[in-house]
Amino acid sequence: MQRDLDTLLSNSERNFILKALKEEQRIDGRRPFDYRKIQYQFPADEDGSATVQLGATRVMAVVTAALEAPFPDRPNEGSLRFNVELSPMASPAFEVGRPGEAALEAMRLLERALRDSRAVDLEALCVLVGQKVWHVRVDVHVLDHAGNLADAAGLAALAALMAFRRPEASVAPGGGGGGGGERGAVTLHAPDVREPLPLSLHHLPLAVTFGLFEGGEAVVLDPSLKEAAAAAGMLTVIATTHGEVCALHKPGGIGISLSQTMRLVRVACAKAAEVAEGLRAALRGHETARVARRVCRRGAQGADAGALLDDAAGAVAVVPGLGDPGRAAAAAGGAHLDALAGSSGARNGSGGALEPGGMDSSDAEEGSRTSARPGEPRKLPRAGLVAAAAVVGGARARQGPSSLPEQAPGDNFEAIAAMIAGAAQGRPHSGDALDLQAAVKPKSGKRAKVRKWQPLGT
Amino acid sequence: MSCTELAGPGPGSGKELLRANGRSAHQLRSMQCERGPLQRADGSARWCQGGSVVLAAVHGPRGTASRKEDPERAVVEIVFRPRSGLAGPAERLAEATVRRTVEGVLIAALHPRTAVTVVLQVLSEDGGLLACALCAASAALVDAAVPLARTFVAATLAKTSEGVLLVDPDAAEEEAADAVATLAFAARGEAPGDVAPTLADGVLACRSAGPLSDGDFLAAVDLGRAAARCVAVFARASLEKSLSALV
Amino acid sequence: MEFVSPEGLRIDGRRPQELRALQCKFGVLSCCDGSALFQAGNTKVFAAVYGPRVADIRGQALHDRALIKCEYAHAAFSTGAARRRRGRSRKSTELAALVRGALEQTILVELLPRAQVEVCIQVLFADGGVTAACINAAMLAVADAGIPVRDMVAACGAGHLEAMPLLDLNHTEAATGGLEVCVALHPALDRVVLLQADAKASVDTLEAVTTLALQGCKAAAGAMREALLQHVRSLAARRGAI
Amino acid sequence: MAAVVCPGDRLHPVATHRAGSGTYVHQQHIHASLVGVSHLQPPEPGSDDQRPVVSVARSGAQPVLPQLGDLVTCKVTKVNPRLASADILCVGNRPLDASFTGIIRLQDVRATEADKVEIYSSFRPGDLVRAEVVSLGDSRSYFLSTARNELGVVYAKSAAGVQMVPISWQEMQCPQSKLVEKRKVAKTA
Amino acid sequence: MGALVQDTLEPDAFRKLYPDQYYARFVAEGLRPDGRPLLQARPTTIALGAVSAADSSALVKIGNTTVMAGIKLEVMVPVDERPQEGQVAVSVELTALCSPDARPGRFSEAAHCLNEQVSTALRSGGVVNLQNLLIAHGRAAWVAYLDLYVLDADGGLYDAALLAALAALAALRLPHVDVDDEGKVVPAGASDAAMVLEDADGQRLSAAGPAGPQPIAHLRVGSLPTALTCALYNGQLIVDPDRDEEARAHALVAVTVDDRGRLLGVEKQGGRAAADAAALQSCIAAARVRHREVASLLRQALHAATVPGYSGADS
Repeated sequence: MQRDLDTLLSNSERNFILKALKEEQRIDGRRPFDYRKIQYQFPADEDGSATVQLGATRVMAVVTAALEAPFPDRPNEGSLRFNVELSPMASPAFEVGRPGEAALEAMRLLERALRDSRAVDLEALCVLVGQKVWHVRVDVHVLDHAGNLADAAGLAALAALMAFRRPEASVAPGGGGGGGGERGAVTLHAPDVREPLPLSLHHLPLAVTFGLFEGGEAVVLDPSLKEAAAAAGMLTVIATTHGEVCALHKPGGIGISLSQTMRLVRVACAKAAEVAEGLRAALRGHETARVARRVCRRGAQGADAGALLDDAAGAVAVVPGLGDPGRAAAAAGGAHLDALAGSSGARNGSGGALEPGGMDSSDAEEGSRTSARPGEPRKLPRAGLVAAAAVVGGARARQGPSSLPEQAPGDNFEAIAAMIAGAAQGRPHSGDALDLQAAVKPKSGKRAKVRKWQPLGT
Repeated sequence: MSCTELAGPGPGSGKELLRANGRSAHQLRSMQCERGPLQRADGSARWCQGGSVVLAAVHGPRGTASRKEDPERAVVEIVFRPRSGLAGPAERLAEATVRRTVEGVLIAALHPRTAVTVVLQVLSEDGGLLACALCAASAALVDAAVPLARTFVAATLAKTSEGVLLVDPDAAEEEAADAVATLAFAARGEAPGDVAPTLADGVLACRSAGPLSDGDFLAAVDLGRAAARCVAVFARASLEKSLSALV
Repeated sequence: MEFVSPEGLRIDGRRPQELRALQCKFGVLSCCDGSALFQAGNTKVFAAVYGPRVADIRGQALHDRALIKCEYAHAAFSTGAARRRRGRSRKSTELAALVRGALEQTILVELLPRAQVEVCIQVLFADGGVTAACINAAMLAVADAGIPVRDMVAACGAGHLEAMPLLDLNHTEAATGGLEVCVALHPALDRVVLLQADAKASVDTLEAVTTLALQGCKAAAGAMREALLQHVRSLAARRGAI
Repeated sequence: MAAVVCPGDRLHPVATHRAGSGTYVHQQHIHASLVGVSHLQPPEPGSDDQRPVVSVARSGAQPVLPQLGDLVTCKVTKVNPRLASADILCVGNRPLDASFTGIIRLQDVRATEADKVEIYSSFRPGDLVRAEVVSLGDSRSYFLSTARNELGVVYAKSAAGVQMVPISWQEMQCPQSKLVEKRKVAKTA
Repeated sequence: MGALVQDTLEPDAFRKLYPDQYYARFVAEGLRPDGRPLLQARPTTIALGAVSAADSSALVKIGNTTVMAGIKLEVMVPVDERPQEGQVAVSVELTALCSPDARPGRFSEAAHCLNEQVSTALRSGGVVNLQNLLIAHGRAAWVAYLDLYVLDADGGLYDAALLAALAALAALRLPHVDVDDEGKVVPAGASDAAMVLEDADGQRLSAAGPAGPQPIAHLRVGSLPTALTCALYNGQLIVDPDRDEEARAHALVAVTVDDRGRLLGVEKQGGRAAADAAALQSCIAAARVRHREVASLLRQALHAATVPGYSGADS
């Protein structure tokens, strides 16, 4: 049946995996103690979400926080909750509905790694004792399941918690309001007023999973789906970067000797440090991009908003068939969509209108990568942060159709998007609208997510 | 048409109505479509509409539990998962809307007793989520090579308190709007090699919430159709690009 | 609080041994095989019957008799008390089991091997005597569905307040926590199908209250029988069978 | 003589009457088990038992059940290499209230060259089939047969969703796409 | 009579075997199997106060479709962000009675959808001004738990559910209460010894009960949104389809309008047929006609229940 899909393996495949392993070979070309390639993605414009790709396994974690009353038994602590959903998106073997055994196991593992090991300082989440604390929730979405969910989910959750920023909250002195309301007045500061705060993490626990074969003698790190199906058992070690072990998890399967276990724990500690280093580097890249954006936003605020308005008004895309032709023509350089949607030569026609001026395609390419994966460690573009941000915006705006052929295989269609959105040469197109938003109307520049945190009790 | 007046100063005035995010009233946000990002699914697509991003995965047509199957056609199952938290009534209504829309274009009689499952995962939300989910579902169904009579595209409109119709609103605009409407249209090329798909005359799916006058609503349908046409052109171009790698 | 006035009247104006006004309606729902609405005073209960049909889950089917299933739910606003959370509580599971027990003894289950009869009960307003009302509503729906039964089953409650047996307690009377019994009876066969008593009481009291409840059952059975016959007559007249 | 009765009502002693449908016997008496109208039928003239039969009929008509030898119309729900399953919808021209499943086994599809029959080229899910009840089958389904000229598929839709027209005793054609599909076609008068 | 029974069997068999053709033939004649013309809605009744345990209740029947709405009022502390507002919490349940597929316990997709649709219509129509539910700024407000039970599901559930919700809200009466020094809610004008609305067990004394506070205020509803579901079938518009017709329809369009002529929602959840502007306009026109019928029914019902309730857009 379909539901056995993930664990189904033919005998010859199993034998092949085992035989290759005897020669220290794995079917995807790795050595026994190699991780698959780990990639991190942090969305540029939000705090608290991370996508981790471990080979083809892809997991997204989203951190959200709400300021509410604490649990009565722990009045001076916030809380940390994990929710893992194995939706059919990741694998046809997963079913909709209540979390199954696998999801519960993954959830429990995250709790052991990040909450029970006291990795996150919950007392620091207290704003007003007994009244208001931060309840932090981590939703882990498995998007693609190609083996070793435990490590990928742990890494995604950790990355999201490290990238998470919460608005600063301050308590008004005096505390007592009117009448019987003894609730203190808690003020939340918008992110553009006070820098949002990161969570304080005492250590970085990482899950390292081994697949065990042949009575525990043969071992692979980071087993793929097929290896997991062939394995006789699994062992997950949760280790910190300082060589401490937070938890061991061995769900069933064959038993292994103590000496082998200790050997694997040592390997796990070394690997955890290695992986954490990559994670830190990715976060540094994300942090730089974040600062660059903030500086850009501040800079734009200082600039003449009126001028920007005029500039932006120069080019607009008009939805065809509704606006009158005169107005569309007035849109300087804007791709008129009637032309685009016209029967023949559509791309050539509009391409002419959008021919980029003065920027070669390699620059545009870099711009596109920057925008696509801000989380990747990368060199800072050009001098100064303000300039850097401007270049990013400019490059993105300028990629016309001419940069299409060089684009990464991710099928990033921003160029066509720009064409449709009607972005013109040299002006920021709507992809940057979020930055511009702050410039044009500073008060409404908050993101939707942020708007949930409104000042309380003021 | 009335909506031209509604959209702000007339053509001669030289000043366009500008939104807080620098767009004009009839301007869509930038779109991205990544086809086949997932390995396990039979088909998948990631659709970005400005700040809203939805990942869609399609499984099937494949066998399903016998209580769900239909002896004469393939059944459609939709799973809509929010970015954080658990699925509630809003998500279930979105599931129903996407399901009926997919049922409208799927050639279901070809695969009796099977199910086509579409899983939609919100990666990031900033307005126009239903339209984004519909587009992602459409792209993923195409990627999965499920037999479809047509594809479909969708667009979102918002009517501001000043009575202006905005195309493709972001979350802040949706929040402030009097009414929001999502419209989906079936699309297909009318001739081989057609770059610009033709949209069907009628509305395939529609959901409006908030007070509107009849005129506003019909104007919104027209405007939504025009906006959806832009989306269809983009979807087609993105599809051709992804297929060109195969040829 | 005084439950029986010196004139011998209860708070809702009844005499101690008086039933509330009963009302029975049939065929109130369209998509089931039989349905009924039973009202005793304010207490209002819908029942629907699906079946007999092949058991949903083959493994549950019994080879020598029909499987009786019972679902019970009450509206969140059904009682005078604060709004209760929905969902199956222990009490509603217990009620469903009581109704199922009464029906299993009533329906000629051995005539319908491998089949399933499902009874769904929805309480809209619970003003005392809910168990009895559920059983009566279920009986009427079963009869409406044309499922063969041994006999009618009619249920009625009675209680003991202020040293006096009272028939068919309403919510206010029942909330005192005194003795309350619920009896279900096959009137033609004269067999007690169900007897349930809460709170402790002397044997004499129990006997007095139970006897009163039995009389209530017979009265209720009469009313239900009359309503059923009336229903059949009107149906038959419409079809021209009589 | 007709009277409206309620379940449990004592009708007649067993000594003088026989229990028919809608009744049961308890302690030497016939009781009604249904709400409905009771009827007395005179005994069959030649039989040994000369007691009249008392029965209670529900107000509605008696349910229709498929009997051996009945011609039924059914809708195919499932096919596999050995048999086709179908829901029986009508017996003769009377519709059934409840749904009954029937199966057409490979050997019952047609009378001639029964060993060359393939289920897949005889029926598809959704087809309406006229068939004969050949056996009450097992506890789950009736056994049906289409092994006669006038039995077989009477209505089928093509992939395009259009009703197909029979073009031979084993082929039907879609009038829209002109595609020919194989069926065990019923010969209509 | 017997002959007639015999005659009706043929069409029954036809209906069973060829349900699509059976229906198409009717529609082609401008009629429907239940005898209605295409543009006629089913008979509708509204009964208020069916359940006196609720603070307000309404039983709505549209043909066979039956929906029961009940409102229970409770006192809450307003949330920090909205200190001047109460709440209306809608929940919808498809009871086990309503159709053979419905199962109790878990919320079905249909129940969730209805919940969202009704909440959206009430919100976007501005039916309840939440500030009217305030008792004391930042300290106490009413929360109206609006529970909808679908007792019989025979098509047009949204229309019936919205009507039941609206009728219950329009008939809702709020007890006059004060907040005493300790922050407890007491009946207005009651002496200190008067019973508190919430006692220690959370048992609330019914506002309408004999011991409850006497003065009451009606919750005036801001508008009267009603909905009409139309089916598109072979290019024809079919008003208020029942369950069987809904299953057969090529597409369904639900239009919500209110008494000020505003269009509060148009919902078409996909389907095989597309709706062009003309079809949408006919649906809207049909919804307006239906609104007049239903609104007058509702006013009659409210009047009969001596509820001044809704008195026009100016309130």
